Amino acid sequence: MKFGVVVFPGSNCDADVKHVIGEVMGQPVDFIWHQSTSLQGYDCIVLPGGFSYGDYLRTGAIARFSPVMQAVEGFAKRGGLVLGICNGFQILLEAGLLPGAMQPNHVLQFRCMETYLKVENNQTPFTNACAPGQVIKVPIAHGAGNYYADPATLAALEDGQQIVFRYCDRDGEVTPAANPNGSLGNIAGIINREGNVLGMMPHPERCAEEILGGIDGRLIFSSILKAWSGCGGCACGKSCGCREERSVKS
Amino acid sequence: MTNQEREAWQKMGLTLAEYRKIKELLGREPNYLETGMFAVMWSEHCSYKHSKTTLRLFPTSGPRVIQGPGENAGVVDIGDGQAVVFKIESHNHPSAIEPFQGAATGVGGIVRDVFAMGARPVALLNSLRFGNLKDRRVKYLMGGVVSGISFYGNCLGIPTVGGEVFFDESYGGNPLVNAMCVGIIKKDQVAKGVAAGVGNTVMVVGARTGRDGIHGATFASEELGEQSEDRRPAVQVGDPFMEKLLLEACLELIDQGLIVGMQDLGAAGLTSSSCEMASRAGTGIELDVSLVPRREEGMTAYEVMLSESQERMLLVPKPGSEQQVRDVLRKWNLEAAVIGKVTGDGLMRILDNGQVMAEVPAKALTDHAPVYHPVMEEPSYVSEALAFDVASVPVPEDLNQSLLQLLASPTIASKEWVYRQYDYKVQVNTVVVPGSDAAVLRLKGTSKGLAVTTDCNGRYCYLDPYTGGAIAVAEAARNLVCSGAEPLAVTDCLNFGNPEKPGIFWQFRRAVEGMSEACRVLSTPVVSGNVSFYNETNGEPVFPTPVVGMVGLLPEISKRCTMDFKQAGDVVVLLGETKEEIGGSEFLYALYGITAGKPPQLDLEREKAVQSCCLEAIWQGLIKSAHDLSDGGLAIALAECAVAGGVGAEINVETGLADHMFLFSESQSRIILSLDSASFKPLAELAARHQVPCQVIGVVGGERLVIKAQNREAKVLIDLSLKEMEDKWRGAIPCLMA
Amino acid sequence: MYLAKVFITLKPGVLDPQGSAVEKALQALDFAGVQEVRIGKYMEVRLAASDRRQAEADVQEMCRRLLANPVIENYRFELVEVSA
Amino acid sequence: MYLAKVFITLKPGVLDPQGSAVEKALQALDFAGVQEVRIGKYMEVRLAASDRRQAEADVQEMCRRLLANPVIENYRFELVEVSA
Ligand SMILES: Nc1ncnc2c1ncn2[C@@H]1O[C@H](COP(=O)(O)OP(=O)(O)O)[C@@H](O)[C@H]1O
Ligand SMILES: [Mg+2]
Repeated sequence: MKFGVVVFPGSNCDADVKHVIGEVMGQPVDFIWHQSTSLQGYDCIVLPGGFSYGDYLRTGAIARFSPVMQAVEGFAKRGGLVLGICNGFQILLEAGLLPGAMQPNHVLQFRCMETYLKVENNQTPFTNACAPGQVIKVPIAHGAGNYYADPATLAALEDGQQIVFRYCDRDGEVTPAANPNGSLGNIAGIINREGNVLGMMPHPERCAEEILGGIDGRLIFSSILKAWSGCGGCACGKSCGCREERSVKS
Repeated sequence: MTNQEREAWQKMGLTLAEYRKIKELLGREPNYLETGMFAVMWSEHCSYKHSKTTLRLFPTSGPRVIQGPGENAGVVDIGDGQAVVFKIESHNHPSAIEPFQGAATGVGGIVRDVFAMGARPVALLNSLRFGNLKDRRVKYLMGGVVSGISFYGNCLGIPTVGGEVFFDESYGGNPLVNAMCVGIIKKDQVAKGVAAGVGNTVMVVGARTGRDGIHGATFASEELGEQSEDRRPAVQVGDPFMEKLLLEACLELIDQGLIVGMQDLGAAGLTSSSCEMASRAGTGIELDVSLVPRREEGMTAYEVMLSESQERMLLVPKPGSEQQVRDVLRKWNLEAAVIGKVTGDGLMRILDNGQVMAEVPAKALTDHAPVYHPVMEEPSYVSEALAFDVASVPVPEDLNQSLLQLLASPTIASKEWVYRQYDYKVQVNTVVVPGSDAAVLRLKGTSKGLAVTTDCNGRYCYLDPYTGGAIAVAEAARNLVCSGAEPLAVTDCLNFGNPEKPGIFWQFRRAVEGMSEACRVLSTPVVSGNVSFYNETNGEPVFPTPVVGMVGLLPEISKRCTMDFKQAGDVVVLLGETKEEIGGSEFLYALYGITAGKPPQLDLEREKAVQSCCLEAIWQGLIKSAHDLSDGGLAIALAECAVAGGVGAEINVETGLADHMFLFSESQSRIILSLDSASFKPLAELAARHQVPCQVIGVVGGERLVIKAQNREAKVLIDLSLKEMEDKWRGAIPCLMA
Repeated sequence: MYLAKVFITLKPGVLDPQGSAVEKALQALDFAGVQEVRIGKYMEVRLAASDRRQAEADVQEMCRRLLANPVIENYRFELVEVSA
Repeated sequence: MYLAKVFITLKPGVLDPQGSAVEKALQALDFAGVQEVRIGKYMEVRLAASDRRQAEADVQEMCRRLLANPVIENYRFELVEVSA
């Protein structure tokens, strides 16, 4: 399975993601410069964390106009797997590949800390290695992770089981105290309706090695591998639990 | 001399003697621009004129030192073809005026120093000093400084992994903001700030030049009316995004081998970077200010040469590689402009559209700057403060209450409020995160690690600068040792008041003497540093604060150690001994508001022995946790080990000391260890070999910290639940900042 | 040459944590009369355009595409002609 | 009840990284006419005050003490009376 990690000006978790995919998961992985217009040959595209274009104006607002984003959109339309982490999630929102918007943390400060996530939907290509309702420990580091969507959008997300991760406490209780940024419904990660584009604020690449204090983040990457191999090279597919009606990669 | 000329050089901060010396060096009167260039280069900040002779006391060489002081940053060999590059720098005055931007640009400056050497920055630290947090302005300063560091460092993707925050009224109007950056480099790729190769071009890259930070208090002249003062912001605004692009581009240039020399533009902007590069190489530089990309219209040569606009670098590319340099910069959306060339005449020749505006020897600006030997005299407060009789302090009735009070004292309390605003995990190397004695980073692709810390107790330095300076070095080394690292080398940031006052210079000199001696004994040479004088508010100086930044090496990162108690049943051991040393302690300050008494003494040989013993024990795998004893003494250290580990301890010791002495004395050269009881015998043997006192003082376990002492009678001094202690310790700063 | 003064405001109903913080801070500073604070952005865009109509169309488009996020923000602008 | 519309802008000459980034982004989006973008804040403060004079004095004071950072920012405001 071949991964591509997009490098925007100001990305700063690009090398971290590449390290985990390449060195920890042992998969082929390339950097993809933001000026690229083709994603031919890749099976999964990761938009990494950082401060693309300084996150000036709004997080992700300028990056979404990078030439590569058109290619990412096309790639997603064809059913390719897209994972947006932190700034990558913010870019996906600005690009309209995921619904909603990100606001500054309600505490009005950057937050770097461990969080617990409840896996609300393990029937996705990004979480199929998790047990239903599993609680995983994944760190966050962001100044704007306060997810917002209007009530109709939120209802649709709920209905479609598109809310994949919520911040919770150690025991899996989704409480206001466990919410680090004011995010609506403690939302930490969502997936598109088609089930192939996931955005999450926490950083799975920061907890994929024992020496860094945890390996729960590996679950995200091993899910992707499982989804891919489970359907014979196709990123959709029944065995990975994503929706059947999804368009097949062309 | 006309009045107007006198006005110019005087307002620029030169003395009459200095002005005369300039005339002598040039053999003529300097013109306006030349005077400005001399004024900034001969300023304290750039010339170190009051500190130079004293700084020579530092030991600066060692078997691992590749580059000592004199370059943008120090370089130390860590084996396997790699080196670590580091430096610390102050941004105190800008932060006092505009805390957010002042601190942010402080981070920007030190990061540029490190990547100017060709190193990839892998860690940031910050050493901060503020006044009393109950003061509105102090709160505002701390909030601004921390968010400025967070804003800039997080955006760059360099983890901020450590530092310290210390509070005392003396820093009220003049906070200290010292930022340290650590980078990694291949040994054979070290870049230098040299303008070598006559005929080579000189390029400026990165941000455009604006009227930022041209010394606000300089002067008015014919060319600069009141209106232009208006247009001239003294506060620089940082652009971390630009810096991130510049960082990536510069490292790419070095990697491709396109560079002869490279230097950041910091204080005194283009003037200092160009003449320092020329001076180091023994060359000259001719540059035309009209070729420098501007952000604003109508800038004079003077303004371009003195602007302190951030995020700029000066490059001397290899001959013929200008286009490749441009291509790399274009890839990163950055501008690059050829502004001049290296000459063989040793002169700085500044042109404006071809017309010569200034022509002075580069070395006149650098090497020939004045050197002063200020008068020093022990200030009168010292003998009085040292004579303070600590026995006159009443023994607290409720020691539990005292411990809780100390845990809530901002200097001791958890700094989580600060570091949770810093991204300390980016780059996925942070193995020991902020909160322990030192942060530990892995070196990917090896089994090694680096440990980093900054330390200084300004109160000790105020009372006894020699001992305080030595303790700063010893404590930094001890912190590294407790994490399992061998201390390698030092970078220092010397924050003092006005050196022209004999009392201040005495503090400075004594502190450097003490630090030098400690560096010698502990084999940690000084490889870089920075001096910040004139830290005063209304004539009142800050505590003398010689901050020590230190880097250590873990040959096997798997043998790292942290401070938290690990397991019930482990024995708790104290290395070193507790003496009646409560003078200058946090106990006296936090509970009684007293800053007096003789601070703890330091026996460097003992210190070295304790550290060697501890490090050997860690490397032999005997130790489960290690924590050095500092502010607040034994009781605080035990509370920290327990809270961090989420497990209590029962301590039971025989002692001849008074209760509060035993608990809160800040005697140096002490470390608390926890270990499996089976490991005690080999540890004791090690300790005996090093002639270090080593005593089992208790057992890990339970959910309380209980400290019993047996002197004349057995009594319980401390009995507190972990929760009570943790709430105080964790809640103090958030509560004060709310 | 035109100067567009662009106002970006949060849509009604969207929480404004920064505004609330400033509101509380003002009240704590004894500005007891303060009832509500909402914080938005104010931008000044200088642009060349063949005529006012063109300038207006351009700014409209800029707001729509980049300057405002329609999920949470509204925008409006004023246009004045200025000397180059 | 009064509504103060407060404009906080960077002083002339103070670097505006955010404005420059937006400027470049607009140019890249083919708004070739864009010459300069400066970004500030726009705040709406609703406050009760005995009369207009008082309201004005209050807002002035708020700007000075909290809303603007006098080291790098300028402020101005407009005041309109609104129903409570
Ligand atoms: N206290 C000190 N100890 C050791 N070296 C110092 C000290 N202060 C300054 N230096 C060295 O002097 C040189 C000039 O320092 P500085 O002007 O702060 O550097 P820069 O111009 O890179 O900001 C540097 O190489 C620095 O490491
Ligand atoms: Mg430098």
